[in-house]
Amino acid sequence: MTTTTAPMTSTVAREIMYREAINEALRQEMERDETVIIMGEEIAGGAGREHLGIVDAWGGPFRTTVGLIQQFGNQRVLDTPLSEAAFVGAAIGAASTGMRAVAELMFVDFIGVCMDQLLNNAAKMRYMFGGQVKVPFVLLTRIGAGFGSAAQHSESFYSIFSHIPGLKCVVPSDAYTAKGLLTAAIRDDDPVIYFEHKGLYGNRGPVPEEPYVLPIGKARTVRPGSDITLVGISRMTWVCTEAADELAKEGVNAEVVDLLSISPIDYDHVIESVKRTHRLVVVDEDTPVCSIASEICARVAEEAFEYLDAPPSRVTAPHTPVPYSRPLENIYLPNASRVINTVRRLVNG
Amino acid sequence: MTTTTAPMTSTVAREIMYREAINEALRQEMERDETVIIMGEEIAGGAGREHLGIVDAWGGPFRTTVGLIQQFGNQRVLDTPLSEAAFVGAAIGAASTGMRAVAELMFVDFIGVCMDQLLNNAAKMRYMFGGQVKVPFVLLTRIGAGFGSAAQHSESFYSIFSHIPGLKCVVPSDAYTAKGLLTAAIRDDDPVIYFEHKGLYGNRGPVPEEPYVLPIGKARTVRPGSDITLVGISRMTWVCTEAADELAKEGVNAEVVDLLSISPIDYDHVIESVKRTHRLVVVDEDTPVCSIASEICARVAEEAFEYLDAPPSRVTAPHTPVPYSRPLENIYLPNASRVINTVRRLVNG
Amino acid sequence: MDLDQKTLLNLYKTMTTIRHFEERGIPETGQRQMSASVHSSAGQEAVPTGVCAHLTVDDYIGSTHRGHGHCIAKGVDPKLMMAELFGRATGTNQGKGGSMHIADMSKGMLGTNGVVAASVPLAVGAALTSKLRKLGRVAVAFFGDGGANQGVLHESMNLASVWKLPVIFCCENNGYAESTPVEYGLSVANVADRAAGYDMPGFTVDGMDVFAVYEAAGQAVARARAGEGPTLLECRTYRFYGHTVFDNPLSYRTKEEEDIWRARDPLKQFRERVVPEGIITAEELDRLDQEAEDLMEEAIRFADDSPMPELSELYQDVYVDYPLDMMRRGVNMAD
Amino acid sequence: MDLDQKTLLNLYKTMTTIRHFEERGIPETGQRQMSASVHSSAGQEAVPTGVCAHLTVDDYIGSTHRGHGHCIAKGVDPKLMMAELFGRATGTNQGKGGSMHIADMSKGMLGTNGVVAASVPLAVGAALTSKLRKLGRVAVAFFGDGGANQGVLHESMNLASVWKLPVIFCCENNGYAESTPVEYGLSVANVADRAAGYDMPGFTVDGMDVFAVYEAAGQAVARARAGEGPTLLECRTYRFYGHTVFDNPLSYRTKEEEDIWRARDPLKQFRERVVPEGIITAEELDRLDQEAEDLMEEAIRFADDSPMPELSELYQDVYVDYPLDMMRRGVNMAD
Ligand SMILES: Cc1ncc(C[n+]2csc(CCOP(=O)(O)OP(=O)(O)O)c2C)c(N)n1
Ligand SMILES: Cc1ncc(C[n+]2csc(CCOP(=O)(O)OP(=O)(O)O)c2C)c(N)n1
Ligand SMILES: [Mg+2]
Ligand SMILES: [Mg+2]
Repeated sequence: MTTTTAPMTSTVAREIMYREAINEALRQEMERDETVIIMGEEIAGGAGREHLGIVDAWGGPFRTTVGLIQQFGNQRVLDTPLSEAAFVGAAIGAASTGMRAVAELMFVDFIGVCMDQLLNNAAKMRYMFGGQVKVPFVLLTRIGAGFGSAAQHSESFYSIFSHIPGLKCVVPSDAYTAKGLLTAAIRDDDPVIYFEHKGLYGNRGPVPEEPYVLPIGKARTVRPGSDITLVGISRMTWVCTEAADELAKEGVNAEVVDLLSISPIDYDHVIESVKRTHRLVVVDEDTPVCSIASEICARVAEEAFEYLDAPPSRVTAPHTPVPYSRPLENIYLPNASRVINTVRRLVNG
Repeated sequence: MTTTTAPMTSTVAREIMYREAINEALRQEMERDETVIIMGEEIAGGAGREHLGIVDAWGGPFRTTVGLIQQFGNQRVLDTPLSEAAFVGAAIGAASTGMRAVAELMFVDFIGVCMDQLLNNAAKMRYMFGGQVKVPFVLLTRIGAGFGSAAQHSESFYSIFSHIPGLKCVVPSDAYTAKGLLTAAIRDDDPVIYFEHKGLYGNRGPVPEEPYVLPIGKARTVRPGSDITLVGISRMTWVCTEAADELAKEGVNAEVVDLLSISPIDYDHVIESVKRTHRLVVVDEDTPVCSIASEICARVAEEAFEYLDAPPSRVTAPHTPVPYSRPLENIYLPNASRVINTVRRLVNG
Repeated sequence: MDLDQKTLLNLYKTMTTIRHFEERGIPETGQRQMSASVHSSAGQEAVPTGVCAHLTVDDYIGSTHRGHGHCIAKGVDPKLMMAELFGRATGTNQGKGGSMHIADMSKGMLGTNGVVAASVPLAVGAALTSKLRKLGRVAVAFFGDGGANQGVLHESMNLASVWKLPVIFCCENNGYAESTPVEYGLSVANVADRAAGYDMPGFTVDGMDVFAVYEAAGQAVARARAGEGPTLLECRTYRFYGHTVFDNPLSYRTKEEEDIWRARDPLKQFRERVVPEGIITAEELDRLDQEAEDLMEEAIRFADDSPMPELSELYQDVYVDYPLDMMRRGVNMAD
Repeated sequence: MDLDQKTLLNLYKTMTTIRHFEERGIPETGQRQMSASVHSSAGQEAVPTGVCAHLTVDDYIGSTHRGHGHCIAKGVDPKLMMAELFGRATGTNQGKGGSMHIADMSKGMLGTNGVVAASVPLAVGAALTSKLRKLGRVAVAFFGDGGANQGVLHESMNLASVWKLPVIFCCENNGYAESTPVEYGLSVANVADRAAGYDMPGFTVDGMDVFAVYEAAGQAVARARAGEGPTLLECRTYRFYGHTVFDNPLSYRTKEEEDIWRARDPLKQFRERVVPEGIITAEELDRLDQEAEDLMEEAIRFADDSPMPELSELYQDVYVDYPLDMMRRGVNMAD
């Protein structure tokens, strides 16, 4: 990556994985502030089996919360019954009475069982109550297809949360942004939905050891360019850079913007880029209708109309559920060749 | 209204209200097909009090289902406990085993308590099951601000449903379309979300007595024009015509398209209009981010880029919850003057 | 009766304040805000009164769409509530919430709530805060007989029991969810019968009798404070008016039934208990009624004299911090 | 034992088929589809077997993420299931659903389901269809001990009781929700203890003993068919392997515990019941085992020989009817 909006500290030697960066941010914030608590299904695992020497069966299905219970105990690291509406609601209630509460929804696909608590309580309490309350609540959840897990365990779906006034939403794309945005989310006084991508957990990258905050609402340019702006979201950022590498061979110099935050969206950053490149493709793993991709294309068309040399365009998943069979799932996912084809059409067309 | 995509029968003398049109469509479809059932909270009212002579306390809070229980009995017109997840899920289960099941969610704001059933069952079953099943399920629900009902009883929110692959969504704007689209929705073999607007229940208009179907996925032009295309959704269609009347006095000839269906969206119709008028404003009562308004602006920018003489633009609610106090709610709602200002800006350059 | 004079007077004062708020404030609100979203709790006063009498200002409650009584019993100022109902900037919520969202965090009042049973897990979360931070506070989650059939209640009762949280689940069973009789919607005789399924005590008490509510709530609150976990307390009560101001309750219930319950008016019953026994004089109670009446006149004046919110309030407090430009999208192009 | 030979043989045949499907099919699937989303029900065979033995092909079941056993017991062809797990066009769902969505509407199998307890109201809806259309069918809603704490289950039990629907709520309590022990997540001793809260009978039976399950399920099904309403049937069972193929169960349970339950293997117990009494010979059971083994080889061959779905299938059956152009938005610009 080339530039970031937040300064990287100079002492970055250490590389860790995305999943470890998440864990580190949680750990450091819990060390720093004793009002930070975390709850969810399986976040420690084996709950109530301390007497058998079991205190942390796996630390979350993706090991993002491993070890927290050993360090902070089962009063701050709370395994829950399989009851998302109750514990998400309880986390919101705790957040509005003095805690900084983090809750985990195992997969974003399950959001429908606890949506009301987010939509009608977390997102609206401050407003409805006339500013009386802060809701420093973070929902950690997981997105992403490509794992042979079919229609109910592969969604992205974040556009729905961006739509909801009162929520903030971030989509970290690597270990560095994972840590910095989670730190920011926990310290934020508004409810934040934090989308982890299943396909990124194993990715390694340089991450400062000390805590740091990446501001919510700031995009970053991960590859400068002059011919077209590719906006990536979460894992799609790397699909964009892959496409950009390929396009460079053809003499097309693509700029890649990593959105990082989808509520608020850093339009200053995106529009500044488009005003230079005159072309836009948004690459979004979510389905297309009323998506972040449509949102960005619409706003760029509204605000940078005079600068556009080609239609603002989208590469997204199709308007279908996620199929199980691997060959179908492969063509479901947006990929570099699809981005390249779109760019060629816009640049040559 | 000037043209419609579905022919209006010649014998339209009778005028009825939007709410009556809904009731009539339900009644006629239940007469026509004995597999049609309807369930929800309060749709008859006073449930279980037949022995006291109470069989229909009010026929729904907005009287849209009044009288159905008298005609079809309490086996086909089912009042439910206050349990949306269960009865919406049960309606989907009934629909997938041979019924045509209609369920009512009293206000769209409550969707979060039963979202999972729509998202993971209704929308995906057919696909996940490899086409084995049809889900002729209709969810009736209500949208719209302007009634002093604050943040949890005033949402529009339909963009979220348009986003979801596997659902169809319709937004009738008057009595005529209310009946035709509900008839279509009930006869449709896919799940359809039918959005009633609280502000339209009392509107009267000509409605044929016999059953008729307005095809889902077809928009209509309610006012032809040549200078700009205004796309309205539900009640916003009439905000557009109000603005168009005013604009006409200034010599601006606005075409008003009533979207009627937001999944699928009739892009042929919208794009054909924009190709003639070269300008677009979408007027949407939902909040702006990842909205139908963004979707349409994005797609028009993608497909009719060369035809556009001005940025495709949106007039929507702000990205805020709905405030209670009347003066605030008044400025929350999109209105004709906001549309007019936007049009002026676009037309004058 | 082993309650002291002061407690008794407070109980009555709370009840009559609620009654007067409902009977005076709701029609006045109707004239000004013209909204159906206002629900009277007249008839049900004994429940919030008997329960909240055991709470301090630091304890928490979560409430429902029918929450004026909960607010008043928890100590929220009726003047500020009236201003809220009138949509004024001086309201508890600066006029932005209205009847269904009245909150006063300074009083541990976590909000009335427009979604049935939706505030229940919030109260559970507040109880969690209390437990983790060792604050010694309890939380009461009020909900209705209709709310008893919502999934989130079930989950919340299980969770509170698993975590042994200091919560009282207080069901105001007023016989109806809108027009749906509880005998239809509830598959079991009493809501409290479900307590056993969560390994917590369950009681059904006469919710028209403030003494019965007071006593049962006292046990539940004591249990919660002692760290012994949650209780499910069902109070059988009745709303004297319609679901909102708009419906005619006689379309789903009978005059005879209404008369029976009206005869059990909790304020009247209170009088009949304390006056003949000479514990409190009728005059004293009359004085409290008069005070409540005066307070409502004052509240209405206060509210009417208060300004409407500034229009810029539309964009305030959506977030603590967010770009105004993004909130005004869809609006600012047009202004 | 008052079961006839044929019934007995069928019970065993179902159990051994399930066991072989899990033990053979899951590793093979892992090699091909490389997905964590496959859950073995080995150890739990007695539950679907004992329950579904009372059902006809027209009855309905709703199932869970751990649903292979339910499918096989309800008569779904293991060959087609294997093809589904391998993602083949010949699968029950044409390869588009996989293990967590296997459905066979022709067998009344309303789908395994990846969202915990989400299929419960579907089964309630199927029971409603049966009741309204007077089909005489019953529906079984399978769910786990984890699922017992989901709100939708509570709502569904209440609804089924209110409407007196022919549903059996069958909880497979295998002691764990992923790694979370039931004693932690469930606030009450038995899931069946919650039945009283919905005015329905509740039973807890030994889910490792197919005869115990068979008997209790028989009563529940009879009650449902007689129009007397729902029953909650909890079967205490155990899964022999991890939650999915990826976890190590010894990170949350002990070897001793596993051994105790392994010793209660439902297939083994069945043998120990029927062979010594001379009701069925060991050879006959061996033959059924062998048949199941052969069937799995055949199923794997069938699946491997089957084609993958056509790529155009991506857009098929999202809807009965929808413009392709809208579904291909975000894709077709690029192709
Ligand atoms: C989840 C949800 N569903 C439906 C409604 C509409 N609604 C508002 S109040 C009400 C009845 C509530 O009954 P109950 O819980 O008994 O409270 P009561 O009105 O009797 O005080 C209903 C159905 C709602 N607000 N929320
Ligand atoms: C609503 C929801 N929350 C969480 C999950 C993730 N998850 C899948 S299976 C499972 C445990 C289920 O436990 P149980 O109901 O006992 O079934 P078992 O796996 O033991 O068969 C969890 C938490 C899910 N699929 N759905
Ligand atoms: Mg009630
Ligand atoms: Mg289990």
